[in-house]
Amino acid sequence: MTERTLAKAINEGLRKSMEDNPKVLLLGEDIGKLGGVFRVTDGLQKDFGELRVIDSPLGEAGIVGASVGLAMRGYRPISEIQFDGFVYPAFDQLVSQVAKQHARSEGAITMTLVVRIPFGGGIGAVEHHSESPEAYFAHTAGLRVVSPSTPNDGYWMIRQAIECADPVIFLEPKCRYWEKGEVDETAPPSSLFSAAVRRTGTDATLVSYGPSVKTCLAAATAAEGEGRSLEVIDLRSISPLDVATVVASVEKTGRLIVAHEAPVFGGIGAEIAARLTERCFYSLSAPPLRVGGYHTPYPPSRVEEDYLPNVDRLLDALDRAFEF
Amino acid sequence: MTERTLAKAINEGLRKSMEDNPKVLLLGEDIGKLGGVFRVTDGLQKDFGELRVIDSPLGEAGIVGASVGLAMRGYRPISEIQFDGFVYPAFDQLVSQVAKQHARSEGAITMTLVVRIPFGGGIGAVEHHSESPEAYFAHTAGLRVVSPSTPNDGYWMIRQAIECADPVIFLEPKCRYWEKGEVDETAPPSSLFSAAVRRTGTDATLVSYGPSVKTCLAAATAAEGEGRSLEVIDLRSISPLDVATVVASVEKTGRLIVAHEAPVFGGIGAEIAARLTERCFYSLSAPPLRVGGYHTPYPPSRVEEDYLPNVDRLLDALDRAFEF
Amino acid sequence: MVRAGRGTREDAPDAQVDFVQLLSPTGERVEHKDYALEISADEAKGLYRDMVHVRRVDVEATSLQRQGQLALWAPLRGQEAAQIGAGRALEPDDFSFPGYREHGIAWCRGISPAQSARSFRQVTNGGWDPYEFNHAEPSIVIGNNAINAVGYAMGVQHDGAESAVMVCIGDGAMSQGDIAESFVWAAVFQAPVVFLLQNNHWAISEPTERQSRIPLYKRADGFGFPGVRVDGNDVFAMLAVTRAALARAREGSGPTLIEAFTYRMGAHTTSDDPTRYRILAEVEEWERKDPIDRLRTYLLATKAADQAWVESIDAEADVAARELRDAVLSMFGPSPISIFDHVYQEPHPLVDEERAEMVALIGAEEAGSLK
Amino acid sequence: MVRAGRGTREDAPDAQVDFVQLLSPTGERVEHKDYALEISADEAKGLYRDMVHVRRVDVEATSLQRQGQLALWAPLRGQEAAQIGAGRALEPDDFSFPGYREHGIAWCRGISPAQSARSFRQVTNGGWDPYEFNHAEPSIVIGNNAINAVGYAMGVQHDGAESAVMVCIGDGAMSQGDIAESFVWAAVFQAPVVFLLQNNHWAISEPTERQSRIPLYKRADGFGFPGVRVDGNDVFAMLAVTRAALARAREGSGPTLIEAFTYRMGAHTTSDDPTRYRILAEVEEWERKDPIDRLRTYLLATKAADQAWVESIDAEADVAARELRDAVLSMFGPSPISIFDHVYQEPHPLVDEERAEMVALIGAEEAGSLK
Ligand SMILES: Cc1ncc(C[n+]2csc(CCOP(=O)(O)OP(=O)(O)O)c2C)c(N)n1
Ligand SMILES: Cc1ncc(C[n+]2csc(CCOP(=O)(O)OP(=O)(O)O)c2C)c(N)n1
Ligand SMILES: [Mg+2]
Ligand SMILES: [Mg+2]
Repeated sequence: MTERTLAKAINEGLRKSMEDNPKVLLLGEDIGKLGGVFRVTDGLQKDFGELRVIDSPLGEAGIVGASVGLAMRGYRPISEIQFDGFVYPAFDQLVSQVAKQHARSEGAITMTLVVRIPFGGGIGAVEHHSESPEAYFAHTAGLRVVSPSTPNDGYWMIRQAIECADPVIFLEPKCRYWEKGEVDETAPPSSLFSAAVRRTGTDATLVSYGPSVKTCLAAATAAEGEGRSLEVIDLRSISPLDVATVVASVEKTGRLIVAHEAPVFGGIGAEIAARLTERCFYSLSAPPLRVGGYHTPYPPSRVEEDYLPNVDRLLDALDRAFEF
Repeated sequence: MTERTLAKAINEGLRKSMEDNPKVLLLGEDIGKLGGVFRVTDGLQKDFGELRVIDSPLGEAGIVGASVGLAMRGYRPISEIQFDGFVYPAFDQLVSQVAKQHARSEGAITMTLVVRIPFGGGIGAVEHHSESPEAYFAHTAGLRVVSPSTPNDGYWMIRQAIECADPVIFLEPKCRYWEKGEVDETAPPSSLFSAAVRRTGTDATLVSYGPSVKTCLAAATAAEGEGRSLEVIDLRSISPLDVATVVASVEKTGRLIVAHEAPVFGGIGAEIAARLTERCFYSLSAPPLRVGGYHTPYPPSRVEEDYLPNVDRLLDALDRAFEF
Repeated sequence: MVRAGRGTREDAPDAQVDFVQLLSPTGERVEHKDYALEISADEAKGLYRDMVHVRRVDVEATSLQRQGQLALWAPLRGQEAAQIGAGRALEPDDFSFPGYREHGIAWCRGISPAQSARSFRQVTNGGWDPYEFNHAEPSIVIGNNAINAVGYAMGVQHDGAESAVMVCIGDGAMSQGDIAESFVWAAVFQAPVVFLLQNNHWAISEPTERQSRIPLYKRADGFGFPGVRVDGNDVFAMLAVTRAALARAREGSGPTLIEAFTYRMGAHTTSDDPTRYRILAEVEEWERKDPIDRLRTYLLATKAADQAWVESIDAEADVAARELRDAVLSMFGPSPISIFDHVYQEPHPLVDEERAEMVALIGAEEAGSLK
Repeated sequence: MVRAGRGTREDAPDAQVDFVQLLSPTGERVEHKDYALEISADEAKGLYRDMVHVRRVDVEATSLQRQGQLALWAPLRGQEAAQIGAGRALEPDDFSFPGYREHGIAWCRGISPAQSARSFRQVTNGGWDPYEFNHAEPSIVIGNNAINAVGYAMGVQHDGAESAVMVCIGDGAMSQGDIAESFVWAAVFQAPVVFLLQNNHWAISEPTERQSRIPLYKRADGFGFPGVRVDGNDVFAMLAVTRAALARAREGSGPTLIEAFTYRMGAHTTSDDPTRYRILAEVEEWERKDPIDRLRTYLLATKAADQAWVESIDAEADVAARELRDAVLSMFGPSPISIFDHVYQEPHPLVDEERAEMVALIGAEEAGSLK
């Protein structure tokens, strides 16, 4: 057990996968000498060479498109999109090729690749550097979408994503890159696509993933002071969803609040709310409520605190859930 | 009042807007001499010239990106994306420029443009010609998303979309292009962003838009035979949603079924279900149910009937809603 | 605003500058300083046979579509030499990426016309196992597989394999951003890839001038690799130039853009009506440069073949056409339930749940029976 | 696989082929056959003043960022001549589209350094009214505004207006598909647009060789319009070439690509650490070609200016820097509630609902107060 930052944990997970499997290649902008703008690939080019850690031309369609070809040739390309807001030029490659090749080829081709994307806000960045595009990917059948919230998950989930035969969109909560936690290198905490109950409680369930998990835990602590016991679930996988874990919790608590940074309207919170309502209709004491970004472009970061789900907004939703 | 196909009605709406406003320009692939692959722009280049009906180079990022520049210069570009599956190369332009310029410029720039997209399946087409990408757009703040389901709406909604100061994604249900209906040219049926109750009923509410409205009406007729009275709502606007109209209906019926062709998982049906659960929690006799595409790429069209929401699937959902 | 479409006189079909031709429209062998071709009578006859077959099969597929047996067909008529010349230049180890019109190249890769027809019958969105034939499924989204091809070529390079990759693009595709990115990557990494651009003069209803003011093969220069324009109706020239480009790729000298200057004689697809946008005279002009006619003239003139052989090839092609017809008519769609089979390779709870839903709804039997 | 980065010797900074220079690194006037420039002493002094100002302000902004007053800054040091030369070539009616580093061009358009700093302080994602200055907001998504610029230029053309459009791109941007599409459209429609490519040798940590094996200005040829490489550290050459390109655009002769061959002397942004990827010797070599030094040498040598004047300009620039500092320190963010103001131009029920939610949550006063 060693304490590491999330960024470093992912770096070590990448390193381990590269050591284990020579077919693993990294590609992306500035991932070589610079080690990526967040240093997640720091040192990897030095140790694995320019043939396995490839500074790519500046073009995301190219990065993902070349990954598709490399995967077809039997490689396991792990690409980095420098920031969330720069993944959109690759959208056609993701939707039309990455997500569909396996089905199109009646199973002959596997799109064994990972697209790493630092995502989310809260770092005081300029425009296009704080986006949460997960709903776009989750709605796209053929993709898998995961997000670690702790260093231990960062280390293991990247390794599991690389091992997964299907394409994985790997969303790294950039505002948590520098937070530290224990990494247990002996065994993975669980399968890549299962949710984790981060805190048990009885009165309401908070569901989240990536950057907002910590916010939910803080809200649970605050609520405890008000005499409310909250269960906090870290989805870890956004697609597929580990619905069973959430259902079990909601059947117990009767109240559900989903939090994410992406705009609420059409966000993945809607899917969770709708699905849980269907599954837990008679257990619900209140409708599932959602806390997340507003229906606005990500705002100037001086005002991002008021845009993101924060403890106050979560507690407010909790109050509303208890008013039903 | 004249009877027209949906395709022809949209054609005439475009023509009227071009006559009324010299700033209206059309651009897209094959929209000139060919009149578009669905002939929606038939005759317009002949009558308005090559300067106003522009056959564009083959590139959707270019089509939408050039529209952005034309809009900045004060034009009202109406672009055509030839098929739904070809809009993804333009995704970055839509998300990063079209949706955000107005906010970015603190209101100085208006993105007064329309992107027309024939969408949806049911025409026995090959891959990429049957997609329903509306959830991607609806989740994108800054865009408006509408879809006509009748010729009268086709005529009026395209005109209203062109007049709207904000960018409008105009989704044309291609499987309904050749269906006929009355067009009343004297006055628009309602505002562009309001839903329409297409059939009144008391036992359950079916909500849909575009191609599935007709399917819902057929299901309502079938259900009538089984003694169930269904209300059918045509949303017309997917973003913004006319929530009030749906709420009023669900408060009356207590049951809600949402249908769309897009995959259910992460689809706009989730948003409607979640929002209505929140608004009508005590009125609901059953959880809102969703009927739509499966979590698969759009399948080979020989099997599309089983993929799309059809009357059987709607009636099955209805049965399930009555089992609660 | 729309000033395009006037000029580009260099694009006139008889311009011979930088235009590789080894067999003239009237069937005479011509020499070219950069591209020699030694070709035996048997090889030449093989090419003829290929071209006649793919044309005959193409006609059959078109008529199958007219009879409602195919959802669509994208005819290749006029482009047989471009496809057969390029296709026969490929070695078995090479890997190719086609568009939707490349039935001729598929044929060269050993894919049967029936397999080519599967996606047009919409019993699948694929058609064959790409690894069996080293030939990817077509990409219908114009241009987006070119960068996949470059990625594949980077993999070949990484393997240290001595093979090359070819990707087919059209004159319309040349305007797509993805094509440019694939050019950038191919040049920067010196990937072993050949871009086979079939300039058939039309992108549905839009003439090439709507995509470029200058000849398309020149595009490559600006990215730092060679572009060459070939008489795309001359199967010898296509074979020679493609062979050279593939050899160049295999030896590590990087990409080449080959512009096969040819013509789409038919409609864009069976859904298209070319009379709305092009004049008959143009089509007639290209009839005179027919790729099959010119090779037949050559074969007969050089006595490599006689009329009886020519007729035997037509008869063979009729058989292939009948085989296609029979195969198509007995080709069934997937079962409804099979749509869940290959969404993912690994288990996926939502897919399992929805599969079960379908079974519950329509019954296991219907869900499992072919459409 | 990664064979790039070796070659492109033509890219060596002292190659003079096809390289427009009117003022040598040592401050001597040079003639160029295609680009004459008559420039008065006052004009030259004006350019000097501009360059000194934008450099001084750039230093101030960098230090403001270091002090936590700006979220980020993208320094332009080294690129003053490229930006001021091009920026001063613009006429008021022309419209320009910048990237995030074009503070020099913004300055020429009349935008104050404080306005340029607004987005870096993140009180807005914009900065100014584009129509007031005929200068769009920067695009941070690399390359995607080039096609917007072409669309705008098509609008200019449609209006029959005699003005031109300029869009700024970088050496990295040249790899983006959107740039290629903008080249296609500009060429096909002969849009009145100038692509100002500042090749500053780096795209963050990646050298130009990672984007192209050959000089970037050659890219234009393949699309059918002229590309020209200019000494980007020579403000006279930049002025002359940009003027010529804009004039060409205005008279309907279509687009031009100008490659300003220059160097990013500083970090990519204040978040960057260039010591990780480039050697000091390279930076020092470019110091010797400093754009401001060479113009100062010229002005002093030709007696257009004396030392006292030079010092007065420095003093003026210090004032501008102080003004920037004062403005930034007193610059507040938007109110939380204002994020709902310009999502749409027309009323939108969901936005209204969420605005009300926020007010209910944090109270009207907090929601309305500046951050
Ligand atoms: C991204 C995308 N946009 C639009 C289309 C619709 N479309 C199909 S074929 C075609 C024209 C292609 O022209 P070209 O590249 O010259 O190939 P050709 O059909 O002539 O072989 C178009 C616009 C598409 N398939 N993909
Ligand atoms: C689409 C996109 N991808 C990645 C980035 C991240 N990024 C910001 S600047 C930059 C390098 C740009 O290089 P260049 O075009 O040469 O411009 P320069 O910064 O040198 O002025 C990158 C990769 C981005 N802003 N947009
Ligand atoms: Mg073509
Ligand atoms: Mg640069």
